[in-house]
Amino acid sequence: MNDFFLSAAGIILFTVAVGLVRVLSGPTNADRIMATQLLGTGGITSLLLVASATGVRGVDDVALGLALLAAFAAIAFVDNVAAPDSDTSKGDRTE
Amino acid sequence: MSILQILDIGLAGLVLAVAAWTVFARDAFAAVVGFVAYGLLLSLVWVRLFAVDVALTEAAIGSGVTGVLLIGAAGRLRKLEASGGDDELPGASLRLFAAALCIFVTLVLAGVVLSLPDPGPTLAPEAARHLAETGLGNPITAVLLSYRSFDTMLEKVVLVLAVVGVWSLAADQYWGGAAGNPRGAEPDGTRALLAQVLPPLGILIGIHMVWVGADEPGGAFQGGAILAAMWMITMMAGLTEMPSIRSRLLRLVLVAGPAVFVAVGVAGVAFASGVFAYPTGFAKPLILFIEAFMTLSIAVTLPVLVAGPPKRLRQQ
Amino acid sequence: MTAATLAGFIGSALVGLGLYGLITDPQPIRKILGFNLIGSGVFLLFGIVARKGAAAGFAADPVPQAMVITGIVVAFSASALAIALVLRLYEVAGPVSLRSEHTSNKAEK
Amino acid sequence: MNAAPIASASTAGGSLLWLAIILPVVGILASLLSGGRHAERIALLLMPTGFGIAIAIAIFLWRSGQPLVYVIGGFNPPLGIALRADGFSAVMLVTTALIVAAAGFYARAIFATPPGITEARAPLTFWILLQAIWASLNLVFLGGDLFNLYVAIELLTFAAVPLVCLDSRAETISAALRYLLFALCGSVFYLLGVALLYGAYGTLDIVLLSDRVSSEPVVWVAAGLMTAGLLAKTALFPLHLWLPPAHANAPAACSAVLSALVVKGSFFLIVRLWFGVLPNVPHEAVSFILAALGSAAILFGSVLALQQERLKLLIAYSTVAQIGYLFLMFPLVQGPNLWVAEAWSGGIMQTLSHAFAKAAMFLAAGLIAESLGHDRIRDLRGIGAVMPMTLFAFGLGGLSLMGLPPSGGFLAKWLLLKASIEAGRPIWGAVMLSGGLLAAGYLYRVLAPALSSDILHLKAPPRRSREAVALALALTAIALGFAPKAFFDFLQIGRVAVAGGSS
Repeated sequence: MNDFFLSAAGIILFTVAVGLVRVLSGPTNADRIMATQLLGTGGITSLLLVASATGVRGVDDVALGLALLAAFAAIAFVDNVAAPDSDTSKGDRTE
Repeated sequence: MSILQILDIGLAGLVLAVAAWTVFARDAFAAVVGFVAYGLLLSLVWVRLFAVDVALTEAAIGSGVTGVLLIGAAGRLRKLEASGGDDELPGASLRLFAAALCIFVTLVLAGVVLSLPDPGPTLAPEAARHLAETGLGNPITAVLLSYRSFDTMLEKVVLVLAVVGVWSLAADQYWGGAAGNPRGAEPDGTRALLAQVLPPLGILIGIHMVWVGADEPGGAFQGGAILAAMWMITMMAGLTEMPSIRSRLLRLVLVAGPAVFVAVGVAGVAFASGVFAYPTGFAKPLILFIEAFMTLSIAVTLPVLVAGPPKRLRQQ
Repeated sequence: MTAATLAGFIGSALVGLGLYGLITDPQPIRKILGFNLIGSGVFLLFGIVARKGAAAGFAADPVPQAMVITGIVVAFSASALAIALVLRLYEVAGPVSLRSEHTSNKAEK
Repeated sequence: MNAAPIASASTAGGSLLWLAIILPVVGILASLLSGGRHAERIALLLMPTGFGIAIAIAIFLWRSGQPLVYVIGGFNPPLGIALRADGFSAVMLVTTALIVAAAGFYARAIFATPPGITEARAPLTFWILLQAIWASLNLVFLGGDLFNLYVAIELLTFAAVPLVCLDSRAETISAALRYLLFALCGSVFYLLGVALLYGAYGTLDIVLLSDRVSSEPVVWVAAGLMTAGLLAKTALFPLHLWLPPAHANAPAACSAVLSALVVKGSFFLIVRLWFGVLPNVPHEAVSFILAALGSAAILFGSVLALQQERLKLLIAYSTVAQIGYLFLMFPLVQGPNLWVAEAWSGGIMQTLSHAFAKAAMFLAAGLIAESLGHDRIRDLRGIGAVMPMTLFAFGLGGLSLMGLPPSGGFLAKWLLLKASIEAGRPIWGAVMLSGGLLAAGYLYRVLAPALSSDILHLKAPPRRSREAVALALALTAIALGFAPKAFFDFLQIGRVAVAGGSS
């Protein structure tokens, strides 16, 4: 059973890696941020699989945390790229 | 070679590849995105080292909050530097010299690390021996909040100093104002929706992490960081705003963690065997008490640090 | 090869990679990234030290793990302060003076 | 006097050690919470108390002749953390309390919250971070655990860097950024060494480690990384690039603290590392390298100081040079030789006298810059006639830097010179003498025009009380030259005998 979990984790990680190569290279930043989302979901899956195969306790919380934080990073990204006029700092450039 | 080993080697290759990407990527923003991915992968490595508490911290702070800090900075820098063209690399000879130096450092380190005794010297038995005194089940929480609580308290002071340092970079006219961008009603519904759905869930998970941290992996840092992330999401969606840096409540929350820590620590002189000692039988409740305030302080300090110095006057 | 040995290699390589970025990259934000890479490499070395110290029923020595948690928080604070400085420098001087900062960096190194 | 240090039992007066750290920490938290003018009041109120604690530590140490120890939380090292004070720690604690208080008193005129405003940026930052520098230095001097000391040097970085750019000019922000990057890089390499030492020996307690370490590759790599990291923070040549712009452009009160104390914090840790953690590891080659770098720093820093146009930059480059002297003690404090105690005392004496002299000179330079609106050296003609007290303070500080008697600087260099001759290594003595000549040269460049009879008009005369602060510091640097023998015995308390060939 463990070998099955580990193989599954390995395959997922591999697909994530292949995806990563494709998306990290762009062309746009939206592509790149998708890479981290892909990694977020893939990472969580392989994390849970590896943890249950190697008998590490308390990993469910890491998975939960990762899931939340991947969404968080995506929102932060959208916040920065999608709102180009949100920069209020220009005002104090002159002082 | 077992499947696990293949998996480990694959993971190692992936971590190094993404790390190399953050160093060599042409575009700063792309490098930052790579860094976020790198942080996620690193937490997998930590799980493989059976360090789940660290994996949680790395995911939450090392990758999550630091990633958002860097994404924000890279985004703003890109907007500010319209012209660009200033990212020319130094000369080839310097790069060659740097590369040689770095390879040398890596090889020496790897050699030394491999020569370290295995099984190595450890304080695990010592930590286990005193665990009963603390009433805790998680030895890492015991190290952080009992055996070496002095370090942890001082590290909270580092956070406070970082806030003072970041605020000190405000323009004088905005002192007393607030950081962050004022937003009206959000036209973009996705963010608002996420900001309504995620935080209740996140707050639950954050508090859960602090609570179980006494016995299972988790604790004030990890839980606090999740709470911080949730607050930042609601700010990004325009549902909440950064308070004024002169807000008494904000400052109270910022110093509450270290202040309660110091107070309980000094009270140890009167009620226990010395400073930062806990009275027999009261260790666990006192530790949870300190952790509650620490979580609160962390949940507020991290967003304050990410938000940066005040940039506008709030009520005028 | 155990996971700990492998992590030792990764950690050492990360220190080297980060140092390279820190030395050669002219952009301050990339230098901050480099610093973070070195930091996480160092933390990984703590991690393998912890793993080699597995004893008393713990899969890893808790003391170095606690130190890494402290270190991660300190590294974050450092990044926050550094980023605030970089952004402030841009606001006050614009990218022009940062470029001269680069050239002066280059001249000195 | 080479008493074996006690590993792990709190001694009488041990409680003073944690008090010396917690007191300014409470000040930091209370200052941020209450804000505005309260920050200044809290800082100034705590300073006499902190000075009293430092003196009390020195008295306890003097009475017992043994290091003071306090075990925090009752958990003995290696699991827990111990604080320890030896002779070197105690004099550094007192020096820090005095200079921080002097800088605070001097800065009241600049960093007062303006009337009509409840809180202003620069004053609040200054008063909080001044206390933070004080807290972290006390921790540096007392910490007995290498990881605890890592937290200490990080605290010191966070306290020091924002003080450089309080005036928000592009120049100072860029200097602060460079300072921060150097300092962070330094700490991370220090931490790397800490990881290796823990991996090899399972403890980070200085006394326990000193028993366990032996001369093996992991120790050399760890010590090399830690030393390199700390050297970057101490700004020893060739890692000094960040120092002149940071120290010269900061407000004078901050420059004084940064130059007099903050760079000494990491120097203190280098001494702790080699003479506290690794006394049983022979390190003659390392000592030679450190002293050679120190010599290069003396010559290079002095020559650059000679070329500066601005007074504060000149003083900053003089710091680069004076840091070099500190490292000349390393090859002389080796083995069970007779001159070791002299070299040790000389090194500490140089640390102290430079601290007082340099603080006095930066404060004096600050007054000159405020009164004239600039600090261009060639336009200082006649300043001696209009600001005699300030110039006198500057000159007395310079006297100590040159190593002329009677001054602490003279005594320091005399002791080191004597040790270098007795050790049969006059080369280090020769470097010291030429450094003294160069110092005389760059100070002459300032003093000669300053004492000319030209008429100079001040924008505003300096406040007497602030001139008095600078003068008091300069006089302390001179007074150190009259230190009695008992003082040198005190410096030896807790010094660990260093192994190694007698050569």
